Amino acid sequence: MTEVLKPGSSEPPENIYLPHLAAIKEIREETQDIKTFKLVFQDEELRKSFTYKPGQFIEFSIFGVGESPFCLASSPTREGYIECSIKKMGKVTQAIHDLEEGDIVGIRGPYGNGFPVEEMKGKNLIFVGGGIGLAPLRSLIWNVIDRRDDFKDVIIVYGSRSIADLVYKDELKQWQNTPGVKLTLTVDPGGEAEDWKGEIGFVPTILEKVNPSPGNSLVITCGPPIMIKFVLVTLNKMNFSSQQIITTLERKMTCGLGKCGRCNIGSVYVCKDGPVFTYAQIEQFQEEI
Amino acid sequence: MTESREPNTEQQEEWQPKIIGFLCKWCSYAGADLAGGSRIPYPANIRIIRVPCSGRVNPLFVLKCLENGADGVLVSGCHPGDCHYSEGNYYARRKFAVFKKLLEYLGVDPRRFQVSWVSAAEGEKWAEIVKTVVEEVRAAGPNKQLSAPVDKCSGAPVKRKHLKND
Amino acid sequence: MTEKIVSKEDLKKILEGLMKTSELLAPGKEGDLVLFKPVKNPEEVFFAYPNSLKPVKEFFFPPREELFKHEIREGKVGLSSEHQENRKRVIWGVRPCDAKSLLMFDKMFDGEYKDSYYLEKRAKSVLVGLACNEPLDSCFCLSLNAGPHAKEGLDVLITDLGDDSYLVEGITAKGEELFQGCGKESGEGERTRKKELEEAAKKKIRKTCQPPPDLESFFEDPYWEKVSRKCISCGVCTYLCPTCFCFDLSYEGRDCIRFWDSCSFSPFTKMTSGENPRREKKTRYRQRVYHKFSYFKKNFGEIACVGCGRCLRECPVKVDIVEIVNQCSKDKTKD
Amino acid sequence: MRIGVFVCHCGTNISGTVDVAKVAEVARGMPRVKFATDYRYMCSEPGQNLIKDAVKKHNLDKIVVASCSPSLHERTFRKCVEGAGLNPYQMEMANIREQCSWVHHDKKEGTKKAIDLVKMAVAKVGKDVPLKRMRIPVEKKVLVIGGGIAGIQAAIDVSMAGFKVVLVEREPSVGGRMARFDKTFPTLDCAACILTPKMVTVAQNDNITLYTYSEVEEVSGYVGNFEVKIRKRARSVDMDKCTGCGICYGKCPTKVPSEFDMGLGKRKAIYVPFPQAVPNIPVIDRKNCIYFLREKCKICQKVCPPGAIDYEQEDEIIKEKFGAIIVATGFTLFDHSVYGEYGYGKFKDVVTGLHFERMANASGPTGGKIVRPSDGREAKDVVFIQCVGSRDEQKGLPYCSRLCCMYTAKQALLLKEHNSEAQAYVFYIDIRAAGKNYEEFVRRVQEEYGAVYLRGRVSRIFEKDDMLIVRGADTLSGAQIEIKADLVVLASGLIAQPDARKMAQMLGISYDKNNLFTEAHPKLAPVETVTAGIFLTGACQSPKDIPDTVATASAASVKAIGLIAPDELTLEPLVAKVNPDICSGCLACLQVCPFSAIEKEDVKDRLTKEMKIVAKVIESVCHGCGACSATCRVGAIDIAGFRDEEILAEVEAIT
Amino acid sequence: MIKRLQEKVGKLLREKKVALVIGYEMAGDGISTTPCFIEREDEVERLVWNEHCVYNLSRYLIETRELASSPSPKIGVVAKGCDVKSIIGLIQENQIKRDEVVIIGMECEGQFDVEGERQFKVEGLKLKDKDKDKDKEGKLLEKCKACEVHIPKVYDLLIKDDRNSGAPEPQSPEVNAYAQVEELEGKSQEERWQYWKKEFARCIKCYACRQVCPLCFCPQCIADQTLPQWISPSPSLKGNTTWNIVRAFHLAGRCIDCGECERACPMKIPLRKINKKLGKEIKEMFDYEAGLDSEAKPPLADFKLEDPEEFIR
Repeated sequence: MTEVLKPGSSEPPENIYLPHLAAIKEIREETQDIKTFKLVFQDEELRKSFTYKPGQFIEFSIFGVGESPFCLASSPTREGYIECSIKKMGKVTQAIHDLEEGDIVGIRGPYGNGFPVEEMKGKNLIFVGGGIGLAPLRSLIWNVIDRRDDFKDVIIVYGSRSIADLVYKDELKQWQNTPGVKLTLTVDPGGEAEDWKGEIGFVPTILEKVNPSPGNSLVITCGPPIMIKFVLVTLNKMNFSSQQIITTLERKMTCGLGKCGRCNIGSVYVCKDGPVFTYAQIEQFQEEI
Repeated sequence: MTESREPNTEQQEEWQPKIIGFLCKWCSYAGADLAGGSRIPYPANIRIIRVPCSGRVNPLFVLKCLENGADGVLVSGCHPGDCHYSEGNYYARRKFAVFKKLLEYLGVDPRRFQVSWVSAAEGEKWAEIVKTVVEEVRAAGPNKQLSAPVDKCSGAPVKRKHLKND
Repeated sequence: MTEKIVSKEDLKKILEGLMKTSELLAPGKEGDLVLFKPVKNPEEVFFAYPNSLKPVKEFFFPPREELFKHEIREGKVGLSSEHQENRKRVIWGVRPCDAKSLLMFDKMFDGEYKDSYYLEKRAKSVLVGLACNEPLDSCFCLSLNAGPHAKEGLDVLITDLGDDSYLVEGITAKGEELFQGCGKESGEGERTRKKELEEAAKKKIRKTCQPPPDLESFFEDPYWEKVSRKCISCGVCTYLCPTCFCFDLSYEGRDCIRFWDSCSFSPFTKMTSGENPRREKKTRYRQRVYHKFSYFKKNFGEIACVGCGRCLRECPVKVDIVEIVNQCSKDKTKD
Repeated sequence: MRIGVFVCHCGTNISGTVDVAKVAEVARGMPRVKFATDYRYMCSEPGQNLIKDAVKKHNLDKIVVASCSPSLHERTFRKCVEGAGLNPYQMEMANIREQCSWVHHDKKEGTKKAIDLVKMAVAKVGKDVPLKRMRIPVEKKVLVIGGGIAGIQAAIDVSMAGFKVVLVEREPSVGGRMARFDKTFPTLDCAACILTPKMVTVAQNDNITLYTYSEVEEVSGYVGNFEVKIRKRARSVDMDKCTGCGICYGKCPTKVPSEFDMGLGKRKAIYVPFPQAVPNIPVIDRKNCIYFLREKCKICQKVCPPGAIDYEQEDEIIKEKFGAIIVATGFTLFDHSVYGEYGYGKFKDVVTGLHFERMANASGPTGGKIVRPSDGREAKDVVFIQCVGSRDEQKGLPYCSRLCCMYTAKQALLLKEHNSEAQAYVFYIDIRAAGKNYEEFVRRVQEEYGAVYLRGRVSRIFEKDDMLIVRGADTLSGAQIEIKADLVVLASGLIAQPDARKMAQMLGISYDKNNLFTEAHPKLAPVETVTAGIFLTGACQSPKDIPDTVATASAASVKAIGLIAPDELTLEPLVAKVNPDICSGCLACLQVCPFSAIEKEDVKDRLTKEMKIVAKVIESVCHGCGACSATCRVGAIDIAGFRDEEILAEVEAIT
Repeated sequence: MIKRLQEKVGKLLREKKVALVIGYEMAGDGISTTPCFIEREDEVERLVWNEHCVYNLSRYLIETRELASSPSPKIGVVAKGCDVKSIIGLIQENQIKRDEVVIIGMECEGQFDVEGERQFKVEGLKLKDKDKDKDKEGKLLEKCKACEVHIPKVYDLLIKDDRNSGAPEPQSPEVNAYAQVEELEGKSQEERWQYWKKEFARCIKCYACRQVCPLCFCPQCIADQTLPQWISPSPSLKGNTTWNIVRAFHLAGRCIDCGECERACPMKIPLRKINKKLGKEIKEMFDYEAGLDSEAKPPLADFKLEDPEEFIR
């Protein structure tokens, strides 16, 4: 017969739903509808102890409005703050966009598995991003650049609808100037301007043009589902195996704890077991992604 | 973000009915302006929300007011035939006729939801209506019906513990 | 483990005593409905019910629960959370199927992330079971490792022996404590009587749930489209299910609350972008079936169903999940 | 989001009752408010500059002005914030004067309320989204439907302003009812004398295109951009070739009753309705023409010198775009055959006022003689009966036709002028002579022309010895009266054209229960309709005499000119917007829209990719009243500037 | 009757007049029925008709809309007189087209309350002889007692009751359809509030009332919207009351009184009593009844100059 579980009797256990308070230190406007928020925890202890992996996410809480999950766009190698890039879409994101520097928000996390950074060591890394999908990649890219010696060649293919829709414009330049990093930018046809020096065309097409080699490489891709779909086709053509392709999945992740029951794909909970999966894992899923 | 109320020093004061008015901008709002321009005093319990037409007022607005704790709601528009949009108030009249019957049937005090026609020339009438509505809502007392606090699952007493505070 | 015989009078006295020392919840009638509610008068405790309309999960995982409050003043934020008083809570008259379901809840709410709200309530509660002598046509607990007299998850089990006497079987110390100092030793006759009742009850359960072993391979079958057709996507089955635990979080004014949600609802998985991986009804229905009979089993080692039959009884359009699960294996062999 | 709050003292108008400094101070603590101040006169130039400076200095993006009623200064402050580089629709006013300081005397109470009002405005402005005024191109052309005096006047007025006009008339000639009249009250000018020059102007003005014998068949589009289909019916006469010599109808063997002469005279199968017709080009009445009936005759073709007769001609459909439409479709007469007491329309010598006009007209069928249609004998004793159909809710019309009193008086006068032996008797209920010189005219008719006015109703008319016996009561003397009359003239009421309802539905304008077209506002918009860009003139809206008709024609013209004069229409952006993702397609909104600004649209659902019906707002037609929004159960339709979210934010701010 | 129903449906399918027929089949308990979807002629034997065919199947018409536009265009639906009213409502509000539906009208003498079994043992309620059994009146659903549409007003095929062949249409008994409403109207305002408060407190927000309602077809219910949040999603007395008011109001002038909401409610909230009240008021005030005319303007999207306004100051 089973005994009833006993929680710690004197102190109530940690409240997993209670967010940590964080102040907005800086807001950068990336595009018309994307802003990057730099957040610093109110609690000094936490500021030091908060660690995370690229690819993990947090639950961002606007008190009285709601809570939404966002991937961490900053690199754990840069300590003392975290960053999220947020696109204005619905109720919560709209409220986030209305925030000002100095405002206090709630943060729960980090949640999810994150990218397998250790496994990436000693490998060529190919980043393929579209639109706001660059945010989780950015976390990893800085991580890689900050520990440049641990990794081999880095290729980044990033595209958006138009020049105005490219995020992290200043950082793109920095990456470009980093040795061993090859950055290719592209915009959809019609999204260019006269002085545009990058490519024109959809990301999968440009990826094919860049033509990275599959040998000792990993591809990390993130972007709109339609882009991912065609990127996979292209990679397949270039003989990348599905184990070599890593992506992040999007689901409605309300609790982030694997409890609320909605982000599962089969028996896998995207918030807990993901959001990072290799394409080989995804192929095993029965539900369509 | 939900801002907390100002320190509740007023709590000791006598309860004052809180009334929200939805006024069409062509007739009733202008009527209220006229009352102002004519310096006709009326009780300060009403807060006016300006809408294009009484036909704009979704009955759910009324419900939201009452749910949020307003003690009374007044919707006011142009007299029949005077609507700036020619028909808006007729639709409003039907909606509110039904909605009022519904609230009454559910046992909501009918004094809490009132409708009036006030033209741009009826400053006096506006002031009179506010007076009457305020008095009626005062008589009805604080709205404890639709705004009743949520019920707890079990009646166990609670103690509050502050966890985080800056 | 002790066994006792107590009389109806004894029970009443025990209830009276519990009312004073604990928060006592027991089934009572509300119109035609049988619902658990706080006991104000032992007379109101209702014994002759097949099962309550709602399972007891609501006392551990309330339909609506305030998690914390926030307060903003001059740009500063304060958070506070309420904790219920650690007063003992006795839930009286829990059917064995419902008790078993709580063990599944334990798995969900414990683990890597411990849900203090649930666990606290769980720790302070004592479950007094009432054995099922008259199971319903729609009950099918036997096929799911449970039974009308099963003790799993309970602290104590009472069996109505039919002659105004009850057999009380202590299961945990917490349970036995409640009946300390009352009743008398049970005799062989009474134990036999109880066995007979149990066997008789088991015989009455004719419905069985036999999920096919190859449920996984059924996932893409057009079967799901067909069987989900009449489902109206309401939340009745999930809300009344003792093993369904899906929830949503939201702010209501200054409160952050958690409340029941249902995988039957289309907005359940709808993202802000409008994308919805389970927009089609068939995918939602399939999720419910697979979660219970496949995913939960995969993750926690057992089927997330206790056979209480509420979903069959209360479904507004009589969708029969048992039939659907059983049939899907037959269909497979047929094709 | 950075909100600025500006609290106005309005001299002491506000600050007398409201502690404005306190209001500003509390405002500073409201969510997202980054700046708040108070000033003596916010609407003054220094006040406005204060706002502009603060916007710059504090990087504000949304503004709340707490001052007077928005009815007074909303425009001022919108302009001010626009000048500061902000979107003018992200400014909200808190009315702390009319709604607060002027009506409450207690300063504490006033201040508290003012704070609440500011709180509401701050909450609303927080939800405001930037809006853009809409600009739509305008077709610089006006369609006038109906070529009576109303349409003629309107066409002339618009053309005089230099704009193109198309005038559509369904009869073969313009002129309408007025062309049938003899003289006009109260001045007794000859109708033809004052109308004919206008008709000629219409025909000769380069800016006016005249389509007679034509009808408007379809109207689509919206203000500034109406698309109209006009059916130009086959005249069977080539208008370019015809010289108007008139030989054709001189030789035509077929005679039928003349509509223009109310059947009192005859016309040919090929005809011009009256000598002064414009255009003076005949038309073949195919229903009566021997050629069209039996494929014989062809006399007109044979005699026509320029060879203009074209039997093969077909109806022509003309499609044109217009910026505005003036509706001048006029009226028709009430059919008195419902009245048994007047002989159900069976007595030949009981005629309407319009028959009388034709007889009195020197160029009319009787050559100006007032005769009895039954035997052609000159009428001596004539009874006029007023209010035939008018003001009779049972059998007739609820309203007063307004001009019958006057034309009856005029006809009584004309009778005497045509035949000094004659005697006019007028049965009336009230005399309504409320125009300039009208009352004097009626009196003159009685006093100088000896018309006998009898107050009362006629109870029966019957024939006796080839005379009509009119039996009635004089309610003033109480006496029963019987008059032996040669002729009875009924002052029939004016009613809507038989196809008025169809016309209104085609145009998307509203009409009342009498099928008269409804003006947008009875006082403030008497010639506008609820449909933007469509205007009314003349009796299609309500019975009008000639002066009133001409006045409304000019009024409608000015409205139309004002609309099409600019190259683009600038429309307030405060209009409805549909979210097609959640619209259920029930189209209740379409049914409540007073302006027909909502149409049904078939779209592919963004997510399910299935076809579905949704509502669509024609923004340039929408007035932003919000009836649709309040009717929509899904909340799929919202009004910019008064969105649900904005209104609820105001509610939440104070509850 | 069942035989003829099956034959007619079989014929419709055989002749490809319909792609699908929505009807009733026996449920697993052997007493109640459950909705079924027949696509092949050989499945028609599943179709049944008895006194437990309470479901309003027109609810499924919207979901099958997609099918209706495919080549074999029509959907057949077995419909009682009351169900036909909601079909009319759906046509009126552009949800379906009349020519896409084949209405298989059933003559219906009223439906029984099978739900009486709930909570307690299934016993006693067996399908009794079709003959008039004594306690029929007692088991008749409340809504059926004042039924005026034993024979549907609109149909493509009509299946008449065998027993009544040739007999005149059954007369509605003299029942006051509004008796329950009037009883509540007679109570004091406070009593009414206490009554509803208790009822609404039980609501668990399962939305069965909405999901089962044939006229709740909004693609995204207002209760599921967050911008703005009209109705709090969690079950609390406040949110429950709001939800129930909104639900009732959104059905004002549209509810055809099939009573499905109340039947589906697991917590047995007397929802029909609210809908009925609004139906009564709308009939009295605007002389309108829902579900009679698919061309009519819905009463809340319409007005008359002389509409009542005594309540307006």
